[in-house]
Formats: sequence, C-alpha cells, structure tokens
Amino acid sequence: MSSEALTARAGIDMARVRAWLPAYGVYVAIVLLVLYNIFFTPYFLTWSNLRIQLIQVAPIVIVALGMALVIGTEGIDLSVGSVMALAASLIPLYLGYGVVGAILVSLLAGLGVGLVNGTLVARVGLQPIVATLALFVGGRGLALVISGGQLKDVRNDNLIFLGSGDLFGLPVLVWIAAVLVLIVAFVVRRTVFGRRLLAIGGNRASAELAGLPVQRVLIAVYVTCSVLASIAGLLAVARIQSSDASAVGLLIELSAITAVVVGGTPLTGGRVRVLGTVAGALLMQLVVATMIKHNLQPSTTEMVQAVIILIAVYVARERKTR
Amino acid sequence: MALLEVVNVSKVFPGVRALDDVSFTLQPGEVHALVGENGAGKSTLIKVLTGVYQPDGGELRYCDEPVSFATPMDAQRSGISTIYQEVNLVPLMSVAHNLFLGREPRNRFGLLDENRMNREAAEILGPYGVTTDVRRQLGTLALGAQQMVALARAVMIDARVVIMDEPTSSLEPREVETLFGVIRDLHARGIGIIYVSHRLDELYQICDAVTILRDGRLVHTGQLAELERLRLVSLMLGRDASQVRKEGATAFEADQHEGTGGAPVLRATNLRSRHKLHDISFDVKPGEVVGLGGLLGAGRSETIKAVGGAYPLDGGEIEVDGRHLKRHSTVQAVKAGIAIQPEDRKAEGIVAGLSVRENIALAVLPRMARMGLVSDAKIDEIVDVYMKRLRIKASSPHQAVGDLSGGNQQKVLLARLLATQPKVLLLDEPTRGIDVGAKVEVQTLIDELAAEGLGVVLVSSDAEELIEGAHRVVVLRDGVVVGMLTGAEVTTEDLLATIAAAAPEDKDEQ
Amino acid sequence: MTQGVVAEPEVPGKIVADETRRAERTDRIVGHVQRQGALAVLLAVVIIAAAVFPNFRSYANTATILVAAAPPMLIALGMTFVIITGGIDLSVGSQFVLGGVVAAYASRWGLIAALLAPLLICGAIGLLNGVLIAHTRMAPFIVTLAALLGARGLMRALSSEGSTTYLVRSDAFHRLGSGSFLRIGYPVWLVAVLVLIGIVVLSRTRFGHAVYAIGGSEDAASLMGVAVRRTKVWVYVMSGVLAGLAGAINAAKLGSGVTVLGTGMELDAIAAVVIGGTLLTGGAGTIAGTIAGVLLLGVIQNMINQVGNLNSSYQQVISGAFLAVVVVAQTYLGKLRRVT
Amino acid sequence: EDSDTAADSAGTSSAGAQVVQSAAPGAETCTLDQFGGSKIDLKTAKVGFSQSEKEANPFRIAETQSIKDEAAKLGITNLTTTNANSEFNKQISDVEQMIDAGVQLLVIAPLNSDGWDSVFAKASAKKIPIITIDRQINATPCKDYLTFIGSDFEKQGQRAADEMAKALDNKGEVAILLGAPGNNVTTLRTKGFKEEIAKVAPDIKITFEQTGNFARKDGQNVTEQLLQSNPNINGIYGENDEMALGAEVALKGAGKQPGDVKIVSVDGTKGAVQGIVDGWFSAVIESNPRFGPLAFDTATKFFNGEPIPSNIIIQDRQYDESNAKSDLNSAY
Ligand SMILES: Nc1ncnc2c1ncn2[C@@H]1O[C@H](COP(=O)(O)OP(=O)(O)OP(=O)(O)O)[C@@H](O)[C@H]1O
Ligand SMILES: Nc1ncnc2c1ncn2[C@@H]1O[C@H](COP(=O)(O)OP(=O)(O)OP(=O)(O)O)[C@@H](O)[C@H]1O
Ligand SMILES: [Mg+2]
Ligand SMILES: [Mg+2]
Repeated sequence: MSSEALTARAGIDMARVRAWLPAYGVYVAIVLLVLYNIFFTPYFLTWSNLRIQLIQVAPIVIVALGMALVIGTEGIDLSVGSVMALAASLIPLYLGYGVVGAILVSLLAGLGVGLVNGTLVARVGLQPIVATLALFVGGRGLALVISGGQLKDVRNDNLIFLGSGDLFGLPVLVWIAAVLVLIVAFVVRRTVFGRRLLAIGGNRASAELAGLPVQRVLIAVYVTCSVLASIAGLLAVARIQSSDASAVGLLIELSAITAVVVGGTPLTGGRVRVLGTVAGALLMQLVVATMIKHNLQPSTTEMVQAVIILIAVYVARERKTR
Repeated sequence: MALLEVVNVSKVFPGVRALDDVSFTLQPGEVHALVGENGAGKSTLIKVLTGVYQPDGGELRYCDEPVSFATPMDAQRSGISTIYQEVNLVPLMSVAHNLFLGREPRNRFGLLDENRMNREAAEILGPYGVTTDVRRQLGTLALGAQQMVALARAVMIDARVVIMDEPTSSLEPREVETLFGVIRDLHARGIGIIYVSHRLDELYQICDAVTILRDGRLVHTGQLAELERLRLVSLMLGRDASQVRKEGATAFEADQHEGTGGAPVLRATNLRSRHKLHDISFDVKPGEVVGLGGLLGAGRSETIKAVGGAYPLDGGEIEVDGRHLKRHSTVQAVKAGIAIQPEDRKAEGIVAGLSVRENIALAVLPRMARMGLVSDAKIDEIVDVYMKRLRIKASSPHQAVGDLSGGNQQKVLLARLLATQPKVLLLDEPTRGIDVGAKVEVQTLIDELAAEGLGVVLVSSDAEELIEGAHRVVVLRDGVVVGMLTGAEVTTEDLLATIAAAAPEDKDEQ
Repeated sequence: MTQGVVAEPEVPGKIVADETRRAERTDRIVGHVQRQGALAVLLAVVIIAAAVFPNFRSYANTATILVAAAPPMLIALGMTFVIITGGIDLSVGSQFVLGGVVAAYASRWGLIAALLAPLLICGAIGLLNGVLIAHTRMAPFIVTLAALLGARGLMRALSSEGSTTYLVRSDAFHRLGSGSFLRIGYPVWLVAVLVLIGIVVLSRTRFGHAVYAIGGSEDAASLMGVAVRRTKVWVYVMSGVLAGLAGAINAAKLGSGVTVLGTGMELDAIAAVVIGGTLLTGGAGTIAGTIAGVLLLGVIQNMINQVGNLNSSYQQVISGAFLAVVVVAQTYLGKLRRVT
Repeated sequence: EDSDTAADSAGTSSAGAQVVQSAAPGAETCTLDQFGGSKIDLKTAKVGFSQSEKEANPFRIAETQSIKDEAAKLGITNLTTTNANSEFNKQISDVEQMIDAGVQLLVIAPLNSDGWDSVFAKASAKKIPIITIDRQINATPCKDYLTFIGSDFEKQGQRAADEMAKALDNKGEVAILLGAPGNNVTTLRTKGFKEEIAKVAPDIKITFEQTGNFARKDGQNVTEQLLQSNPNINGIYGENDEMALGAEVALKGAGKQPGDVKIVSVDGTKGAVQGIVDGWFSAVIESNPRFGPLAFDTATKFFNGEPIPSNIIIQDRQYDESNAKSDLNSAY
C-alpha cells in the first residue's frame, strides 16, 4: 500500500470523526467522565449511586425536553422555573381534592402560562426571550402570592410515591422522565406537529407561505414546554415532600438551555436532538456530582462547568465549509 | 498581461466537487462572460476569486503576481470589487450607509460626516436612476433599485476588476440598459469585468470573451463572437446542438393566446391595501395562465401575496371555485387550493436546513399522516413522484435543500406547491436566476399544468416569458390595474405601450 | 473617489418612484414615535408617579434613582452594542460582581489600580467571549452563559467562596462613588459622559456602522468588507469593560467589594435594551432608547417602593406585569410603523 | 394534608418572644444626645423597614410579620416596608429612597454586612437612627447606626457543635451543609462550629462541606450525593433548618432510620422541632426572628433619652429531646 493511500485513508477518517463528533461528542464526554469516576471516585459504581444521579437529573431532563422543542422553533423559554414554582404552589392548595385533582390543577397552571407565552410570541410577535421574561419575573411572584410565601409540607402518600417510590426496580420519577423522553422523541420524529415545528424553526416565513398553521403550532410548543415544566414542578414537590415556591426550579432555565445546547441542538432552530438533550442533562449532572463527591468548592465547580460547556459546544458547533 | 488569472483551481464541498481543475484568464478592459447551468460552479469560482472561499488546489494570480485573499476585504483592497448573486447589502441600514459602508466620509474629528455622505450618495446614485431619499432604509426599496445600489457601490471604489454575478436577474429592461451603460464605461477605462448571466441576449450584447463551466469543469474558453448561440447552449448543457432547438426564447407553446372557457377558478375583487394596492380585480379561468405585468414596484408581488393570504388587506374579496374565502390567511388560502411561490426563494421559499423530502412534503403533512402520525411510506411515494416529474437533481431525497443549486431549489419549491394539488398556482418570478435548461423545464411544466386545468398567475420581469407564457396579461402600475391584454393584444409592443401609457402624471392623486 | 461617470439612462425618469411622498412622510413620523416609544412610556410613567406620589417629585429621590441606575446603565450600554450586532451577553452580571471585588481588592494600591484592575480582568473575559464567538462561531448565548459561570467562579475563588468582603482602601476611589456635584452623584456624571461617547461611537463612527451592518446581515457585511470578527470581538470586550467599570463604581459607592450581588442583572439589562426599542435580532437600536429603558425599570421599582407595605411577592407580580405591558406596547408601536 | 401554617404562631403569640442576654457591665451605650438626633413621637413618626430576602422562608416571614404586628400594636401608622429580594443593590436603593421620602427611624435586616457606606452618609446627614436586626453591619455604632439587635451566629455554631459532639459521643464523621456562599451567617456558623468541634471533640472529623444554599431542595440533593460518596457519615450539621429538613428526606430515601445519622441544625422552625420529636434531629439551636417588640422597645427608650447598648444580643433557646414536644408551639 502506498503512503498516499494511507494518508488518504487517515484523511477520510479525520473527516468522519469530524462529522461524527458534533452529533455524538456529548456521549463521548459522558463515557470519559464515567470512566474517570470509576477509577477515582469511591463508591461510584454502585446501583444506589446511579439511582440518585438519575433521580436528580429527571426534573432537568423533563424541563429540557420542553426547552428543546421551543429552541427548535428558534425560541427560548425563560419562564420554566417560574412555572415549576407555580405548579408547586398549587399542589398543597388542591391536595384536599385528591392527588389527581391537585395534579390537574397544577398542569392547568402550566397550560395557562404556556398560552400566555405562546400568544405573546406567536400573535403579538414579541421576541421569545422578552415575552417569557415577563412571566419569569411575575410567575414566581404569583407562585409566592398563592402559597402565601410559605413552604408547606406535603404528607400525601400517593404524591410522595411519585417522588420517591419505585416501580419494577426503578424510581417512579425516572420512569416518568423516560416515558416523556420517548413521547417527545416520537412527537418530533413521527408527527405532523413535530415536522411543522422544525419547519417553522428552519424558516418561519416560508412555513407561513406554505400554509402551515404557524401561530397554532407555536402556541402549542410553548404550552407543551410549560406543561412539561409544571410536571417537573409537581414532581419536585413530590420529591422534597414540601412545596417551596421560592426555591423550586430556581435557575433551572439555564440548566435546561445548557442541557439542550450541550446535547447538540442549535439555538438557531430547525433541529431538535431529543436524546442529545438527555445526554446533555446527564453530562452536567455528572459534572456537578463529581465535584460534590470530591468535596470541591463552589467556585471550582462553576469554573469547571464553564469549561465543559465551552468544550462541548465547541465540538458540537455547526461547521460551515469555508 | 493578464489582469486576473486562476490556474487549475479546485474546490470541494462535502459531497460535491464544485470546481475541478478550472483555469480562467481575465484581460484588462475585457468583459468576460462566465456561463454554465445552475450548479456549474460559477458562484463558487467567483467566491474563490474574492477570498470568500479558499481554493483546495491551484493558484490565483493578480497582475501576474501570485496572490491569496484571506477575506473579501483583502480582495476589495487590492481592487477587485464584486456584486454577489444575492443582493448582499444590509436591508435595515439606509441607502447612503449601504453605499458608503466601510469608507464613510469623515470630518476632521474623525467622525462621520452624515450630510456629506447623503449628498454624495444622492449624486452617485442619480445616474443609476435611483432617485429616492438616500436616508431611507434600503430594505424598503424594490429589489431592482437595491441591485443598482450594489452596483454603484462596487463601481465607486478604484476597482481594476469588477465581478457581477447575475446582476440583471432582478432588473427591468430600462435598468439593464443603465447597467450596460456603466459596463461600457468601465470597459473604456480598461477595467476587467467578469459577467455571469443566464440571459444569452445580454451576453452577446456586451461580452467579449466567454468561459463555460459544466459540473465544475472548464468546457470552453474563447472569444464570444466566434461562438454561435446554439453551440454555446449545447456546450453549457453538454448536449448535441441538434437537440437544442430553441435559442434563448421560452419553451412555452406559442399558439395559446385564446382564453379558455368556463367559470373562473380564482376571482379577486377590489383588493385594497393602504399605500400599495388600490382596487385590484382580476380573475383566472381553469387552464388559463394570467400574467401580471408592470415595472418593478408596481405591486405585483403584493397582489400575489394578498391573494395567497400573506399580505394584509384592508378590503376586497377572493373567491376560489366560486367559494368566497372567509378568513384572510395563508392557512385558509392553501386549504382553498391556492399555492404561492414567493419571489424570494431563500428567504420565503425553501427551508434550507431541511431535506428535499421534508420540503416537498411540508405543506401536505396532514394528508401524509393518520391521526397526526406521519407515514414515511406515503411521503416517499409523493417525493418520488415529484422528484421524477420535475427532474430534481439531488444526491438523495435526504440532501439538505440549502446545498442544491438555485434551479433545483426552485423545482423543490414547485414540487411542494404541486403536492398540495392546488387549483390555482401563484408564481412570482418562477425562472429568476435559474439556467436555460431548468428554465425550459419550468416553463414546460407551467404549460402542462395549465393544460391539466390549473389556473396560473404568472409574474415575470422577462417580457418574453410573460408574452409567450400568458393567455392574458393584467398590467399594474403603482398598485392599480392600468390595462388588460387579451388574445392578439398579448405582444411585447402592446405590453410596453400599456405600461408607458399609464404615465405618472395621469394618476398622481388617488 | 471615483464615481464611474456613467451614461445617463435613456429615459431619465424615476425608477424608484413606487411610493407617494405622503406615505414616506407618515412613515418617518411613525418611525419617530416608535423609536421614542420607550421615552414616551417613560414620560407617561413619570408623570403618573409624580402625580400620585408626592415624594417621587423630590430632587433627592430623582438623584437616588439616577445614582442607582448608573451601574445598570453602563451594563445596558455595553449590552446595546452587543445586541445590535445580533449577539447577547449573559455574563455581565457576574462580571459586574467580579469587577467590584477586584476593584475593592486593588484599591489598596490606589485609585488607578482600583479602576484599571477590574477593567483589565473583565476586558479579558470579554475578549475571551468575543474571540470564541467571532472566530469559532459558537452561539453568543451559550458562550456567555459559560462566562457567567466562569466569572462567578473566579469571583468566589478570589473572595474565599464569597465570604471575604474586601473594603475599599483608597479615599479617592471611595469619593468617586460617593461624592457628588450639583447634588448629583459622580457616578451619574461619569455615566452621562460615557453614554454620550457611546452615542457618538454608535452613530458617528465607522465602528458603529459596522456594528449595525453586522447585526443587519452578517454575511452581507462580511462581503462588503466590514471587519466582522474584529468588530464583534471589540463589542464583547466593550461589554466586559463596561460591566467591570460598573462593578468598580458600585464598589466605590458601597465602600466594599460585595459578593452577594448581580444575580439577574443580565436579564434586567436585556429587558432595558429591548424596551428601549433595540431588536434582539440585531441591526437596529439606539442608546437613547436604552437609557429610557433603564430609567423605566428604575422608576417602576421606585413606584413600587413608594406604595410601601407591599409584600415582596406582589412586587414581583407587578414588575412582571408591567414589563409585559411595556413590551407589548412597544411592539404595537413598532407594528404600526410596518403596516403604514 | 398540609401541615399547619406558621402564620398562626408567628409573632402574634407572646410565646417565644426575644429575650436579651444580660449585657456585660461597662459595655458601650448610646443616647439620643450622643447620637445627635432629636426626639420624636414614634406613633406619628415615619418608620421604614427594609427586609433583605423574600418572605419565603419561616424566618423571614416571622421577622417581617413581627415588625408589622408590633408597629400596629403601638399604633404606628406610617410604616413603610421594602423587600430587596436578595439583591443587595436593591436594598441599598430601597433604603436610600426611604431616607429621601423622609423616614425618621430605620429598621434594617441587612443582606450583607459590608457595603453600607452610601446609606450611612445619607442617614447621618439627616440624623436618622438605624437599628439593624439579625445581621450586624460592619460600622461604628452610635455614629453610622444606632444599634444592632440579633443573635450571635458564631455562638450558634458553637452550640450546634456542642450538641453534635454530645450526640456523637465525641467521635465520628460529620458533614456540613453550608449556607449560601458569601453570606456572613454562613461564614460565622461555619467558623463557630468548626472551632468548637476542634476544641471539644477532636475525634470528630469534618469530612464533607458543600453548599445547600439555605434551601431544602439543595440540602436534599447534596445529602443524597454525600450518602453515596461518604456512606460512613455519622452526623450532619445543617446551617439552617431548611437544609437539614432536606437532609432528612434524603436519609429517608436512602433507607436510614431515625438516629442512624444525627442531625443538628440552627433556626428553630416548627418543621425542625417536629424533627426532634420524630427522632431525626438531635438538637436545634434557635435563631429568634421576632424582632418587632425588642426593636420598637429599643427605639422608644432611645427617643426617651435612655442609654441604649450598642450591641443587643438576644438569648437564643435551643430545642432537644427534653423540650421539643412541650415547646413545639413556640417554634415559628
Ligand atoms: N457552501 C456550500 N456547501 C456545499 N455545497 C455547495 C456550497 N456552495 C455551493 N455548493 C455546491 O457547489 C456546486 C456549484 O455551486 P455554485 O453556486 O457555484 O453554482 P452556480 O454555477 O453559481 O449556479 P447558479 O446558476 O444556480 O447560481 C453546486 O452543486 C452547489 O450545490
Ligand atoms: N420585504 C419588503 N419590505 C418592505 N417593503 C417591501 C418589501 N418588498 C417589497 N417592498 C416594497 O414594495 C414595493 C413593491 O414591491 P416589488 O418591487 O416586489 O413589487 P413587484 O411589482 O412585485 O415587483 P417585482 O416582483 O418585479 O420585484 C417596492 O417598491 C418595495 O418598496
Ligand atoms: Mg450562482
Ligand atoms: Mg416582486
């Protein structure tokens, strides 16, 4: 074999790696981090540890799913944390009517916020970041007003089961997140709604001219995102067995956006990577867990997170030939 | 001495060899035509010449010195000035700012001298026929005027080479004349010009030399006068001269000038929109192609968009097949059977990031689905049908549309319209910027569709296309219907006469 | 300057005569209203506040609002440039805190050090942001989100996890933050000067026009020979430097490098800029609008305080509602213009 | 079903009122003359209260409520309250605006101990007395501000350490759930705890310190991680009750029984005291938020010309097995 052929093959391999990395880089990063932990973190490779990581990442995954859809339409939703708080604040109020009733009410709250966001974006034509900023500020205030500003303990066994129970050996929380992941992945890939969403994110003007119900789809996307956030909110209540409107979902919008972007979904819309989003959330969770397990200072954790985000996004960035 | 020279240049994009060992020489004072089918590599060659792309192989020589331009700015500084294929100006900035961007006049404090800039801008643009307020946002100008601003900008600097990539695709005949005036002047001053166009008449009018590309390879270079039209087209298409019967003219069947009978499939009555459209009425019968004529800015695109529900109306009625459209929206229009192909393919037509397949199926997803779930088999079926019927050239249905050449993008767009099985097709400049081969195909297709009973509304700046393609022509000026040509009246002379008759003085106050 | 002396077209008529002059005039008037929309809303709110709350009218209260608005104003000034290029800078809040801590620490070496150190450090972070954004084409949102974390981590690392508050040791530096001229604090004067410079730079220099061009259409700007990358890098450096300066001034006013600051400041700045009529998509916007936006947020806060006794939760609800109303009003003014 | 709400008992009941530690003899005092202010009648005076954090945890709720209730009780009609929502700059401008609006007495719950220079400049120009509550401000009493009323946070840490040592029999591994980084309370409660542990029980090792941001959710998350990586942990010190309650949930989730891991925390909220009753908590050191009566009492005395100590440290109680059940109602 001539040396030319050799370099040619190496070249092709490099090209392949380059095409492959953006899509799968985040999985590589997870594997590397897990390997590091297996060797350097005591008690890492235990079932109970894996369980904890999955439980902790579940709410972020659920919120990030909705965020991924919104980002797919070239939007962004800052209000998810406030929606979680709103959902959480309603749970104790309506728990008297049974778990189902309380859950329905909190989902309705998510629906309401989503309608407002969606209407502001799709009909009024506000830029998503500003439209959702209003509810980011006001939503949590409303949640605090509803809850009287107080943390309330929740002692309903059914609800607590959602937060800390097990089903077939896996936490209920994880089951719920997994099912939602599958549903969203299915919706994005297989449904009319999903395809329309991507087209709108890719080129809104042309989607409009093609006769797609752009406003309806956009509103539905924001509603979906908010409802997913309210699911995360009520699960958070179930998990910490209390409803704390001031703390639930604080800063989760940034974690969710990070998960989505690290997972390879571009902020420019037109594409949604559902599994990538899950991986992105898992990666950030593992980073924080690793830092905590090694008892590092918050300053170190933050700086390491910054570097990992940059590396992940650098690897996954869109490469235009130039 | 050669002014600008490329030697054995190659450029590879993922999956495409856009330029393969191409050489090309530009002499001072020469107007050099660069021709080829859509996707032949013309734009790519130009981008290599001007530092937008770095060549993967080969050499670039400027004034007999090897050079390499890292950025378009480098090329510009050395005196290579370019008008790119898509108008590349900043729509949100004023006309004057666009003209002077990066070389604004400054006062002694180093601050911009806005007044001087505006004054000079007005002076510079005068000869190009652009007499608007130069403080206006560029984006509010008609495309043709924008193109003129781009031209003025390119010529303004001390250029030794001026490159024009399809400068006339959005120009009116009068504007084309202005452009040719500029080119002749540059020619006289010894400036080298590279001129890309699909309009063969123009090439023979002003070009000295010609280089023909096909599939990224050089197939011919030489003096244009020595090359017959037929031969040029056959070289471009890579087909035998005998096969290329029609020369430059359209592919429409010429003898279709009598209207078809029957009730109108589309009737627009008294469409009104503030400042833009004033009581526009017309109808289209099944099997009929109705042309919309007029100068740039006459409101043809607005009319079409208004009918398609994409432009706000203050009043008026739209009926499809005798049924009145209740709500004015694109959703309703598409439901009623109206399909619209917008003028600006990139901005409003294709979804560049999605595949050919997704683009074609986009408007008919509900039909391709059961209970909201999309059936890939059904999609593949129609995609296959339309890719074959329109002869869409793509490496696979999964290729991103953004990576296709202009002509193929246009075909994908048409396929999307046809997939909705419309009753009325609204086509805004359907052949703009696509090559002779694709043009023939699109024109033939329009004929076929009309023959199948569709109503077609055709907007075109190409008078020939309008005359030969349409059964009737509605002439617009300043948003008002000023005439209607039917039957034997549908001739170039009558069209120009109607446009000219509606002189500005006649109807200043509305 | 050569302007190709060109043959006159055969018919020396108007090619672009598509609109009546009247339409152009209305266009311009409505355009003015829209551009001044934030100012109009600000005026309305101020008049209402002055009518309802007697205390609002006092000179002292006005001065307090202005001094409190000084740091946000600097941050929003930088953010305006960033947003006009079509970008966003989420790291300014962290940089603001970092700037304050560094300034307080460096004040032991005097005024110059106290001012220079934060500018250098935050400028460097801005440079990193700019280089990553301009040269690797990573999304500004995510790059600056990482910088938000990084800068905060750095601040915590410098202040033993935030528990050490460095006191300002230079009297001159302290005076810079607390002194006043005509009963209006020095920070306000400083900001006024910088804002004026900002306005001149944005509207009257080639750099400013490059900023607009990049936001309007990056590809076009690059093809027209604008130094896109360099301009972008500078814009993020500016944003960082201004955030650092804002932090330093704040530290000078407070007399120490407080570490528990700055959360959410980036969102306030973005809100102010957008309320001021700048498009988040880039290409259009004014600094005057941004000033109105920042003051509007300040005045709303002041009004809420004037009511007194309002529970913190209600305050948030009202802020959110107000924000929505203002932005929706702004958008409708903007639409009015497009439709006409 | 919900737990009973805290508001019933907060501030309104006389149970759990603050008690001042007997001042050290010869401690500094301040009088109206020394301060340079003028006598005013509290009833008609304009009074401003600046709260630092959202009224979203029991401590802040009880604190604000207590100020409002006491003002109402004394017939003070002109009380303005602001809330900085944890934004320090907002608190500064809140207070400055109240000064501009002409308040004659300021009660401040400061978010941070440093950074009050601009406020002091304004207040001292108008001779407005400032009473800071719960957190101290680093400045000169009787000049910049009148006095400080509050707990000794370092002492709270020390007492928690003593209780932890007792619960663990002076040996074992302990984890600290730190409060929000950068907060003086965090710093002092950490310092007091660590120093005291080193002194009284050198065999107790502090093997883990992570921030729980004073929030239950974070306390739970961190504890869950902690239980995985340090399974041998014997005690958890929560720098507030909320985080400790989060730890309790985490312990339950990990299948631990009450008492397997000893929890000691600071604050004295109902939930935590209930935790003692249930056996999860070993002890809770109180940090009493009912500042209203003491603050206004001090102000009244001050305007009457009586000398006011410059540091009014309140006596914090503590709850353990012995009194948890009986005193549950005086917890807030
Ligand atoms: N950035 C790019 N990435 C990938 N492929 C590209 C890119 N630009 C061009 N191509 C491909 O390179 C080939 C040549 O394109 P080019 O734009 O040069 O054609 P052209 O001759 O200018 O066609 P047209 O007449 O339609 O403008 C086409 O197949 C096109 O799809
Ligand atoms: N995207 C746009 N934004 C604002 N104004 C526009 C836009 N497009 C067109 N216009 C305005 O509308 C007028 C008419 O548009 P246009 O030139 O497209 O009309 P037309 O008759 O369809 O011409 P043609 O289709 O041949 O370009 C123009 O003068 C222009 O000022
Ligand atoms: Mg081309
Ligand atoms: Mg048009």
